[in-house]
Amino acid sequence: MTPLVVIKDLDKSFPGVKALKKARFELLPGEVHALMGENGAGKSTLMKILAGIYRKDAGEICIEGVALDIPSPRAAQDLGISIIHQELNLMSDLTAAQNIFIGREPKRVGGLLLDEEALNQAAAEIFERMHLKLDPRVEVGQLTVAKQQMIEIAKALSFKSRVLIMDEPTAALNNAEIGELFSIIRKLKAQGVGIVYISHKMDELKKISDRVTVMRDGEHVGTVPTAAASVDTIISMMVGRSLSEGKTEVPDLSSHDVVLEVRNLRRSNVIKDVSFKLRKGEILGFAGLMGAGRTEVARAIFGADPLDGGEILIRGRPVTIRSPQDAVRLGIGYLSEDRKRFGLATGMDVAANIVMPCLGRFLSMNMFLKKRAIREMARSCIRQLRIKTPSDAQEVRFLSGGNQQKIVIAKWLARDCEILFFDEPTRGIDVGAKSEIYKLLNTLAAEGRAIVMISSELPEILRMSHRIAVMCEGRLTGELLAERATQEDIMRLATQRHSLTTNTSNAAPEGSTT
Amino acid sequence: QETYIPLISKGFQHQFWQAVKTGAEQAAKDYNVRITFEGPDSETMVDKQIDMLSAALAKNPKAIGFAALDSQAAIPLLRKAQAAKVPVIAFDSGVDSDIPLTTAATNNLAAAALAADKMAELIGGEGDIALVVHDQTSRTGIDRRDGFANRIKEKYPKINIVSIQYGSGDHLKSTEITKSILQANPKLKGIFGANEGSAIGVVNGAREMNRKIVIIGYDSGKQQKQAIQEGLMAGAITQNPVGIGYKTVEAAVNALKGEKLEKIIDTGFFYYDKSNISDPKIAAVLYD
Amino acid sequence: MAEKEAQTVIKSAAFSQGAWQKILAFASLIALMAVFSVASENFLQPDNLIGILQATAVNGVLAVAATFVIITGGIDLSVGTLMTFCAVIAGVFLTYWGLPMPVGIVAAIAAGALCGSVSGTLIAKMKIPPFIATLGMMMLLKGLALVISGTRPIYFNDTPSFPLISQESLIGAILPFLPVPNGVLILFIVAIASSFVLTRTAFGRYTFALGSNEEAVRLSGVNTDFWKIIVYTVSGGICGIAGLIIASRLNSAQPALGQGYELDAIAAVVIGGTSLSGGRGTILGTIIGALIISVLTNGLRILSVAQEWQTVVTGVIIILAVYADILRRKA
Amino acid sequence: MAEKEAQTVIKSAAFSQGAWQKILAFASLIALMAVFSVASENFLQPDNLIGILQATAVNGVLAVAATFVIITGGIDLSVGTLMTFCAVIAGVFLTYWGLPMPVGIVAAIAAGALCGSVSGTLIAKMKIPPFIATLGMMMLLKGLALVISGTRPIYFNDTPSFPLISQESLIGAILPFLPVPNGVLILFIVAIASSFVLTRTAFGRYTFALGSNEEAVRLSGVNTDFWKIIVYTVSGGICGIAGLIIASRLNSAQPALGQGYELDAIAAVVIGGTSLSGGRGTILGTIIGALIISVLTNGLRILSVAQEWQTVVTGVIIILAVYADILRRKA
Ligand SMILES: Nc1ncnc2c1ncn2[C@@H]1O[C@H](COP(=O)(O)OP(=O)(O)OP(=O)(O)O)[C@@H](O)[C@H]1O
Ligand SMILES: Nc1ncnc2c1ncn2[C@@H]1O[C@H](COP(=O)(O)OP(=O)(O)OP(=O)(O)O)[C@@H](O)[C@H]1O
Ligand SMILES: [Mg+2]
Ligand SMILES: [Mg+2]
Repeated sequence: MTPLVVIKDLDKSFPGVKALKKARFELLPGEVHALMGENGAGKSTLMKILAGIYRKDAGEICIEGVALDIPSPRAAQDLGISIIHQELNLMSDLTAAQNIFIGREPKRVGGLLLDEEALNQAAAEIFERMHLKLDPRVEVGQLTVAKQQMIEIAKALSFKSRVLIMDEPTAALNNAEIGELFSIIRKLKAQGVGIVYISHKMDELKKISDRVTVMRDGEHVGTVPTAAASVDTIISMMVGRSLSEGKTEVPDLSSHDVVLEVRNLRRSNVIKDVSFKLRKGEILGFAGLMGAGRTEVARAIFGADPLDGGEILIRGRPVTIRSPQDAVRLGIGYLSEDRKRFGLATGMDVAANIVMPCLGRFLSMNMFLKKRAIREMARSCIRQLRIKTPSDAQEVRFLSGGNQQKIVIAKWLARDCEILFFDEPTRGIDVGAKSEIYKLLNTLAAEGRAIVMISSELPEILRMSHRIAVMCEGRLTGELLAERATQEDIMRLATQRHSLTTNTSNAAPEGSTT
Repeated sequence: QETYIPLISKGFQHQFWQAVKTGAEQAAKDYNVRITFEGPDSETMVDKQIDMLSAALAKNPKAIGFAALDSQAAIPLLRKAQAAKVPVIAFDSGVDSDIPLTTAATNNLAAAALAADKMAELIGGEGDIALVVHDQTSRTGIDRRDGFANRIKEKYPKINIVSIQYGSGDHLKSTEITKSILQANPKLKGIFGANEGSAIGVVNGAREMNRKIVIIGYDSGKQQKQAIQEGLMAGAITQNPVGIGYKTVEAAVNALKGEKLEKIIDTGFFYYDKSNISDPKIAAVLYD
Repeated sequence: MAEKEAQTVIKSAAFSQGAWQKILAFASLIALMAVFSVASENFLQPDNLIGILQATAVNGVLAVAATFVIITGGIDLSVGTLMTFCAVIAGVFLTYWGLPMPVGIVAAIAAGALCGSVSGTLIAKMKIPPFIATLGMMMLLKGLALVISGTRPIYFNDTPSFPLISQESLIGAILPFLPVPNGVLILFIVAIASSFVLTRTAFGRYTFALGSNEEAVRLSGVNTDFWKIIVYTVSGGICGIAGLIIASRLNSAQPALGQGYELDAIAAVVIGGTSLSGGRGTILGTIIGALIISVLTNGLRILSVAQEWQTVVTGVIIILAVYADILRRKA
Repeated sequence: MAEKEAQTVIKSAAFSQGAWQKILAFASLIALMAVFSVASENFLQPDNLIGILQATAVNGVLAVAATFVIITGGIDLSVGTLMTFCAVIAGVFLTYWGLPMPVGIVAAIAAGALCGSVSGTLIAKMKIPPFIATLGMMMLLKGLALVISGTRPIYFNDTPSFPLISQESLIGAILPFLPVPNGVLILFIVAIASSFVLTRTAFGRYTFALGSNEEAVRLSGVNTDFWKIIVYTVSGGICGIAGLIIASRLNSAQPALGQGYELDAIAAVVIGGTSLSGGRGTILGTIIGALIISVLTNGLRILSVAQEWQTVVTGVIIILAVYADILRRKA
């Protein structure tokens, strides 16, 4: 069988960074080939070259045995290569259907006018195939990241390509949607489509991939059949060492003070009467399906959105929080789930982003920047979180997705808050760094900080939390003690509603342990 | 070596200034000197004109012609010219200073007063009239407005100026202004348009509104002449722009020869209407 | 800029289909008209209303041209002088060369489109920021209009049917009680056609897409450079139409006119709710914006407000009108 | 706009620290000066060079003011008329009320800052798009300048030391061979101070951050509304300084002047490489941009190029200068 794609000795440099060094890759028809590696290993870069977005510096790309050049996204499309980007790449003012078919709109009246009806129809059909309940006419800018991600997937599917590249397609999805995606992938596979699958979720590997290629620092480390390799082998290929994992010890917190209490929080119909308590030194996991309202609760407490009603008490005293500024002053930090929109000033450098919430600490005479201190702070964060960047003066948008996420975390570490909301903190982060972050969360909690961790990854919730709150459709549907909770318990509480995909109930419990 | 005399005027694109330029070029040919002619886009740009004057001085001119937008603002540079022994000839309107050797200008106040007299005569000494002026703050704008308005106030108590509006000499804007004035004042008897663009605007506006009023214009140009011939415009004041340009260069040349100059060269103005528009004396000072 | 508008937009979008919304969009305009009607009996005269429409014709057409460009997230400073340039071209063809009127009309529009395509090429291919590319074009065309015309107005006296373009009234000939001048008719035709093109054709789709996220469009395999050039070309062609309207209205091509018109045009677009950061906008909004400016100018003149106060009041009311619109969308 | 610049920027970033880069940034300016020096011996005369600097003073200061706002992703159309308004205020204090000169100076700058803070409040609190808020302010201030001054220039003849501000030469008094007028000195002081503030203070940091991603900054607990108002306030205060320079240069406050100046100021900023979409920019670039405009204007005048051709050539060269800069960054 001729491989669909053979990549040999590919080199690619960016100013100050050698992103790919003699990288190799091979994709067979009807194969799901996982591409693994730490953040910044060069996975996205390799795939962007294959998709005609970047030009290679040196090396060879063969498509079905023919060596050729892929100068533009259009050329890649013509070769039957399509890609789901790691970062969302949508036109937020256009509708879902318009986004999917941009450049390939169905026409009528001899190609003069757009056939909007056919367009929506075609999009609806794809959504149908994905079991996705979404109006094709809804404007994309109003959707949550998860739904936008589903649109990206729908768009890639609409091409009916021979090679489908998926760069972390599930980072924003929950188990139900992931299950749905996997069944689509299996169908495509049966049709002989070659799929490149990039992910940091190790459990997905075993479930979907046939072979795994591991990259490190832009180089090819090895390619192994998934069935023959254990997750630990793959991890040690990725990070060059093995990781020890263990469940968090749940300390006895009953004697600790309640630092944050929320009573009857309400905001239109996305937050309905939410109350909870958070103790000093506690990690409270917030579980729920996509759109359950966890983000909304965190944003509301943080003062990012106005509240319709409810009380917030900090250390027993009622407070009013009208803006994020008030919240930060009261010692609350919020790490947003959408780093590009809400987390980072991507045009600014690493150091500037890290010290943004705590700039006041780095001023002399309340005015002048202490540049040296800022740089030191940034460097210590870079070291602590192993952020892969040429320097603290690199603009954030040139970093790989996972490293951008680490910057957002570094921001709030530098700020040193009493109460921290982490909204999907490990989204897009590699296994090595993930375990660093878990350690970090534990340390923070041990130091007496109170943490709310919102996550759609059940294993992560189960592993990290001391206590788990589950939300559904804007309501808190239950609280579980972490020691005794199981994925099934959480899902039961979380699915007292309709999910984004129609067959939630059977796809949901498909979660696994890593 | 050639004799170079830059002229810095108040404007450039308007036909009036183009006519001044024509006159200056004519004189340049007659006296075998080289001239350049420049002016800012609008009569409010005092500082831009100063920059032009400054650049002109840097070119080591033999003499300079200058139509000041604001004479005070230019004094430091004029002093510099004086120190460099470059004779300065003022044109179009005076410079409040004794540096210019002479001034070749129209008396705009008197000219506008003549327009007022004609207006009064044509509307029978009573009724409502209005003014469409090109500029609220420039010297020519102020002089023509005040020359007209003061004469009406002094001599014609029964005439009432109901509106004075400013249209930057922009034909279209002046047209719209005229239409709103006519709309607001159904009994209006006449409008004075204080420069070419304003006057054409008034003619256009009255025509579009289909109103018969007495229109008195200022300066000439093909459309104004045509409007007078067709009876849409009663008449207009003309200065002698070609003469202004010519006299300015001539005065500069004479100054360089060391001749003594009169303090004022009055280039004159005339009222023209259908009856005398073809009169050679008038035709000579009109431009297309 | 995009970020801070997100909030408002989210809420507005929910209603955006409603007819109610469409009527409310006129609210500021109607409120203004109501005030002026009460303040002066001369305001609501049919003659005056037609006058207002006629005063909107040129700025309205220019604003429509600017809308295309602004939706792509660009800006066009050259609309005013391009209009003049096209008028001069018409003058050269008709008066200097004595060619028949249709030729002059085609020449003016073609000249506009050609200049637009030059701007578009500078922006798309040479990556010159739209502000600079169109600023350069603005100056270039301002100079060329003077050079070509010989710094003299060109009159259309030899083309007796030329005033037809904007002054006569085709509608009035059919419906005598509605003597809407042809210039206004052209404005509405241009507006309706543009609105149709923007919402119904691939070209319109790409116009919005470019302003929304150009990179994403490019990554989808669309030839963004090509479409951007087309957008500026169309915008230039529409400026050519504006050139014909103003030339016909003044029965002459005035080469010195035009600078400053770009600000009025852009203002109309922005008052009409189109965001300068691109991606959203409507022709209806632009026309309302242009009408707001005309009504305001006309009303204040009718009231014989002193000119210096006219600008003060205009400034304040423009801010208030936009604020009212923001509140309306929030509500 | 941001997206399409990414490519260029990626490549530039690597060098951006180099001193080499800083010199190259002047390349277009130096090339222009070289051409003019060869073409006319009058160009490189000390007097003329000082004339060029003096012609840059007002536009340069306004461009610095505009740079602050543009870095936040906003735009300020009111810089020109605000400058005039401040000049008039100085005139009222000094000439009409006969107060001592320092009072007049403080009043002018304070008036500028106050007006700036009004624009800032409209934009930050009432969420009015910067284009509209400052367009409104531009008209408002244009009218008010006329109203307050009584539509007449106000002369400073009773304040004999007033011309000192921009005409005399402090440097010349110390170094007689370098008679740089004080106006130019002020420009450089304002530029250096602004550059310092932008790169070394929290205020500067927030200015860039606002333009880069306002929402992310807000969610970092920064009071973005407050800082935005401060940005416009500072920008307004700087316009006040420009008002003093021009008033001193003309020895009068000309109430009708100012409109159209905003375009020159914004052009200088953009030629200097600051992006209208915000988040990046330098004062050095702005000053180079302003100098390019002045050198071009002056050089063409010195060469006695016909005025209509001057605008043509200016348009073309501005495009070329920016294109050269784009190529340089790519290389
Ligand atoms: N446009 C760019 N400019 C400069 N450097 C870049 C650019 N794109 C990527 N890089 C650098 O190249 C390296 C590889 O990045 P890439 O995005 O391919 O990583 P990745 O393996 O996809 O990581 P992640 O898992 O975090 O997505 C990183 O060091 C990154 O900082
Ligand atoms: N920007 C937005 N515009 C409109 N609706 C929104 C927006 N953000 C969230 N919503 C809606 O609010 C509800 C709660 O969403 P939220 O993001 O808080 O959920 P979540 O539990 O955090 O889920 P996720 O896993 O997607 O982060 C959902 O119905 C969602 O569609
Ligand atoms: Mg990646
Ligand atoms: Mg969420």
